[in-house]
Amino acid sequence: MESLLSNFLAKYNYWVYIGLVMIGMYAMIAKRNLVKKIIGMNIVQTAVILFYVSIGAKKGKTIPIIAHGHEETGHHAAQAIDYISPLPHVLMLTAIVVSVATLGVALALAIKIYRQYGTLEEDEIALRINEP
Amino acid sequence: MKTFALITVLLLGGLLFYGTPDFPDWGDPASPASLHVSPYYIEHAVEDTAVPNIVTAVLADYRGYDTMFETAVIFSAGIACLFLLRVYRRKSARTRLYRHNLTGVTLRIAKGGKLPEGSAEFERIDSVWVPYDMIIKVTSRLIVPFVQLFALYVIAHGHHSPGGGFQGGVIFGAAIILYALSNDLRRAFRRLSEKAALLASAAGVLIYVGTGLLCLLLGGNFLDYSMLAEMLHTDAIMARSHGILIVEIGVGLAVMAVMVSLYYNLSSAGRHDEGL
Amino acid sequence: MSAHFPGLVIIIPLVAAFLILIGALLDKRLAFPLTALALLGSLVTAIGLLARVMQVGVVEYHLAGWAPPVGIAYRVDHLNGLVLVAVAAVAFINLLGTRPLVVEAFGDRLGPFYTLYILLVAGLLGIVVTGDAFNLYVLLEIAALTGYALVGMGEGRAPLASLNYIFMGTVGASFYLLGVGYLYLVTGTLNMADLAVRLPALYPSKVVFSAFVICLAGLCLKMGFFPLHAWLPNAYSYAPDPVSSLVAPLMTKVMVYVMVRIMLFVFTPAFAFDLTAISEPMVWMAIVAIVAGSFLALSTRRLKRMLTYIVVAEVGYMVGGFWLGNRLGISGAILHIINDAVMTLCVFLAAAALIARTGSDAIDDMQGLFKKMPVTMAVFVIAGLSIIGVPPTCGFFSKWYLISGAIAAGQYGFMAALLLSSLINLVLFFRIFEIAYFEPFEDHHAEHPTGHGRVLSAVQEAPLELLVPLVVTAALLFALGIYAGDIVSLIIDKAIPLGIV
Amino acid sequence: MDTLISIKPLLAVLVSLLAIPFIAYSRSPNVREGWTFLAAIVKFGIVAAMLPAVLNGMEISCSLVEVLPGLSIAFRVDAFGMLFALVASFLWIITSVYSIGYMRGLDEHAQTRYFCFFAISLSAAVGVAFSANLLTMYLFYEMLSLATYPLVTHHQDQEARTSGRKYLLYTVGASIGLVLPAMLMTYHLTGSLDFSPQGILAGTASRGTVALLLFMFVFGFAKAAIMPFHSWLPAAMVAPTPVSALLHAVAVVKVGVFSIVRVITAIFGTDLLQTFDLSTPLLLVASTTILVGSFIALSQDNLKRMLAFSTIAQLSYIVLGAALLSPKGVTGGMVHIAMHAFGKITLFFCAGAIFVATGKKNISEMTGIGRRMPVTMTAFFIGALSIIGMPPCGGFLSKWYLVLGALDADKIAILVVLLFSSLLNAGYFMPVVYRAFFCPPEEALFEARVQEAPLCCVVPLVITAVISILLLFYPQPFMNLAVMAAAKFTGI
Repeated sequence: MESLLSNFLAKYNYWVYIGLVMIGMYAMIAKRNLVKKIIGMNIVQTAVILFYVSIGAKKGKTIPIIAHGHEETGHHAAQAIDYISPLPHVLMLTAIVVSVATLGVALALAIKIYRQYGTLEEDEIALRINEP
Repeated sequence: MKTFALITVLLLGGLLFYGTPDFPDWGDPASPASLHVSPYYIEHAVEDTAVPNIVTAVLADYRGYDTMFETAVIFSAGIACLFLLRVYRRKSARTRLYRHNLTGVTLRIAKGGKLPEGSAEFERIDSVWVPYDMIIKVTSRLIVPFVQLFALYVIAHGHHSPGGGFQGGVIFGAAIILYALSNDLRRAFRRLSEKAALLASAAGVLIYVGTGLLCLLLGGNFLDYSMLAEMLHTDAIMARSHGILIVEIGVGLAVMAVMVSLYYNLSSAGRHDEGL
Repeated sequence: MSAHFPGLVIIIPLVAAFLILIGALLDKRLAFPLTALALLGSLVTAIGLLARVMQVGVVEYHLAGWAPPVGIAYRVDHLNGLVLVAVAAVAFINLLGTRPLVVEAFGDRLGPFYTLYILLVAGLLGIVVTGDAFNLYVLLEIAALTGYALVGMGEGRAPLASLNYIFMGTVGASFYLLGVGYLYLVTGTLNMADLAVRLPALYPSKVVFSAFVICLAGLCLKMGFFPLHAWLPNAYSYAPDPVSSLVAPLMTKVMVYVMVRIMLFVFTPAFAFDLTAISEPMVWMAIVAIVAGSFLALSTRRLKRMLTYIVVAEVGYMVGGFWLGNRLGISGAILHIINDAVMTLCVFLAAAALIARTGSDAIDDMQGLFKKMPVTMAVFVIAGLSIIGVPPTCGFFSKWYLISGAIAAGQYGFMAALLLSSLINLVLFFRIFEIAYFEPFEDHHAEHPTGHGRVLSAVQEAPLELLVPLVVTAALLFALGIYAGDIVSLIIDKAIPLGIV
Repeated sequence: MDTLISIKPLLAVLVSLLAIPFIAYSRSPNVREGWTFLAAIVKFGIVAAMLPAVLNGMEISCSLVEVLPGLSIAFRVDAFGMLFALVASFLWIITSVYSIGYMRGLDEHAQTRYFCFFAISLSAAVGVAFSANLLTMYLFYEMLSLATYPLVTHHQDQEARTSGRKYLLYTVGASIGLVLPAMLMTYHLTGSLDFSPQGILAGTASRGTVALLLFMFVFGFAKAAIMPFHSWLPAAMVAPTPVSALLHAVAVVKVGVFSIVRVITAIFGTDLLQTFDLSTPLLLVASTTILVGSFIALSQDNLKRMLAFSTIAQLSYIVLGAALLSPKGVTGGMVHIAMHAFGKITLFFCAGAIFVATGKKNISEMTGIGRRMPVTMTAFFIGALSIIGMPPCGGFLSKWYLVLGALDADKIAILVVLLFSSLLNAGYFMPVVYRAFFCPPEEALFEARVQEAPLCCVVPLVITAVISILLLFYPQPFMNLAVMAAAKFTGI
């Protein structure tokens, strides 16, 4: 039991990410309003970003900028151990931009749908589609 | 529908949960992810590219190709919104509101009638009546220049502190959007027209791809900045650092332009006459 | 110069994208020639690259001069060399063919349209050629994003269909990203070749298995594989005609290629086929996909919707063929990627020509078209025969490999599904040929002017600009058929890792 | 036997395809018919040119393109292929003359399309005859089904539509549903699909799979109209008569039977069938088709439907002959291809001539027609004799060999079936002839003014009638071709 608890506590970041994915997916599938679905989609993307960033984290280590001052003479080689790994951050910069882009296009389409049907509720849209 | 959603979500949660026992602990320095490629970046970034901020080094040099496509994604999002929403044909005859500057009287002209352009006393206002509010206009007029200045700082200072093209570009875009929000969209158009925004976004990404092509033409692989060495009269390492700076500027320009054109299209739903 | 081919294949269309937009701001008419030039350049480079791969074997290209796993690297082998040429060719032919339709549908926004068009093609080419898992995600997003925008501009329910396409597509892409993240978590690298080296030691770990399942689920969603295909019929049938004849042949086939690439070269057949007991259920799901796709196609009376259901069934062919696990099945699946891209292009272009002329998408409005539009209908017949699987055309030969693979693997259910779907395709197409052949033409514009886009002019043959690509594609169907054996023995056989018998 | 590499077989197949642009874009109908006629003559000339080489044991082969590893689109002319090609191309000449008369007589619409698709179907038929492996044969088999669809549905009315749908469902459906998997299984088992004298399946599979493959092939080639898959043939009678004459008496159905015999002899091999004794079920299938076909023909009133059912029965003679696995039986079967072709085409020509001249279709309306159209009806009589197998006509020869074959294979039941079915043939032909000639004058339904069909129709049917008589006395090309083929296949 004790190892289970410590195991659980050691990985609490991943439970948050799994929770977020589930919330996002639920919103996307269950909600009827289109904008809520878009928000759900964004939650899923953010959850994946959180997962990636938590991969690179190292407890008690500093951000990956090599400390330097103008007067620094000899460059002592930077140890990899005392900086958090930069790669996930680079990847997630890209993923954030992707989620912004998708959000932009989704909202543009939502505007187009609103202009066409006058509503963003899926049930009303379904009604308005059937009668010509 | 809700139960179906619940079931799928629980199933999905189970699937994600299935892998977690073998995850390395969170923040554990010896996790495989931080033992393979990251150490190389941390140890060699400064020697290779003379850029202390390793994230910018990896972002613009080691994995610069990813970031180029990143800018292409943001560019295509801008073009997509333009393509989806833009309405060119003047269809409906709309009622227009004009305010007489001296007296503050509002003039309502129905059926699409228009006052002669450039008449000094009258100034067109949004049909959704916006109260004339001194505080917002004055404060935004004060803040906007400083925000833009800070944005340029963020772009330029990406080497040494957290920042870079994307962040700087977004801040710069935010400045212009703040200006458009505080005044009205038409004034923002006079500052940065739609055509200028499109040109700037294309130019920004072209800077990025252009430097890559330049390296290709100079004999190296695509995006290999060390090829720019003799052009920039520096050694290979500094050439990489300068290459990263040029690329960051390109990204900043592109992201700023796209953010602004996204706002233009989304706020006016493509008609480009009245915004939020 | 030829050393840079892997990079150039994508850089040419990418640079052209921005030049097109700038050119279009100056003068709208500049957009098309620039796009055509860029795609032609990219096609020639792709062919040059394939030729070089066939001489030299695997071509490596290190982006920004950094060797993998530090930098991003391209590893072009026979598999993606072949698919690259197919994608470039299909995109180029479609561009030439649909010019009159595009000018009529998007006259006022030619610049943005062609920019999105070439960005979509650049994204697809990038997906096919890249050797880095995360770079593939970025390119996936470019192709998807431009796809959403192009689909969203259709008639009627297109924006709603495109929004659903966004939801499903983003979930698919996020799952793929999650899968790559799980792999990165336990190996630390993103380069496919490096992953393949480091993964075998970790096969028993649960993380690798859940990465495998999540990645596969994401790709199935993007592929429109049967249970997850809900977005495909709406998205492709409500999209404007020039867009659906670009998106339908390419998007799903490139996603199948990604599945083949990841299962064979990242998870390696040892894991994908032997350790995980997933090939059997995947073949059964493929059977369900084929049968369901075919019966759904039977149920609809609208031409484009029927063709999209056939695309769903064809995805079942490829996935089922791949998961048979033997060399015949996999080469059948890869050959079908090429054949199906060309077949779908041919049948969608012909459908676009018919719909542009008759003004309506319904099958029942296609009376007397053999007399009115003989060449288009002749090409439609050839494409139909190829989808049914009649010998000289390429459809027969990919079915040949798929069924031989099924027999070799003892999966007689899959063989029966293939034959059943060929028979249903026979009924589907001859249902249309009967209407076009027997019922006399009567001009039904007088009664109800259909809203499906203005009809170019009175019903007569499609414009010459659309006919030439149609005839070229039909000839390509025959050529691919005749040289199917050579394609398989010279290229595809070398693409499949030796471990597979 | 050594093989001679030459381009002739390819030319024979292509000549009618190359003529299509000329036929399609000729200015006047006469020029169009002229081209068709010329194409037919040239095709027959090429085929005949290969005859002497084949007769003294040579096999002419020509490979086009290597489509799959170890499999190529290739032609190989052997005795059996030559026999069928000779019959098909010779009868095309006569049918093209006949169809000029028929189409002009009824001034049918879309005649250019008719002649073009006719040329395609002929090239496909000859393609099947000369194919060297199962893949090429399957390719031309499919091409033939698709090329004949517009011919069957020539009248473009509702009835033509339903019978066209049935025609396609049976032929293309059965070939995709049964022949394709069987071919792939054979390729999987043996690694090659080339026709070889002793068959390629020997020793590669168990009795069960061989039996399954055999019946998939037999029922897959639905064009042979074997019982469960036969109902498309009577429905296809809705086509214009020259189409039914050449295609549904000679080209299309013979392609089906030719493929079955080719598969039995060259893929399975006679001794493999012997060891697994699969010939009895095959014989059972063939004889049921013969008997049931003949019984149905008895009850038919429409002349063309009766001829259709009689064709179904006669085709199974050929399958019967092959299934007997004795040299005489196989020879009898193969010769029957030629004899039945000439006999049945005469009968169809007569049916067409009667329709052109009087517009009558049903037998009940044809009492006393002999007085008005003596030449047609005598030709009808000769054709009927040949089908029944009476001495003055060629049909007797093939029946003779079939009976000998049955005796060699000491299958008495088959002997009974042969004789009883000949009786049945007489049963449904003779009433037509009797009513035409020997009815008392007052019952004759025809006034004086009804006279013979146009010359273009009468001359071809006279020619074929005379040939079917001559074939008994000079069966030279077909007989020794058949004997050679039979000798090669049964290994004696």
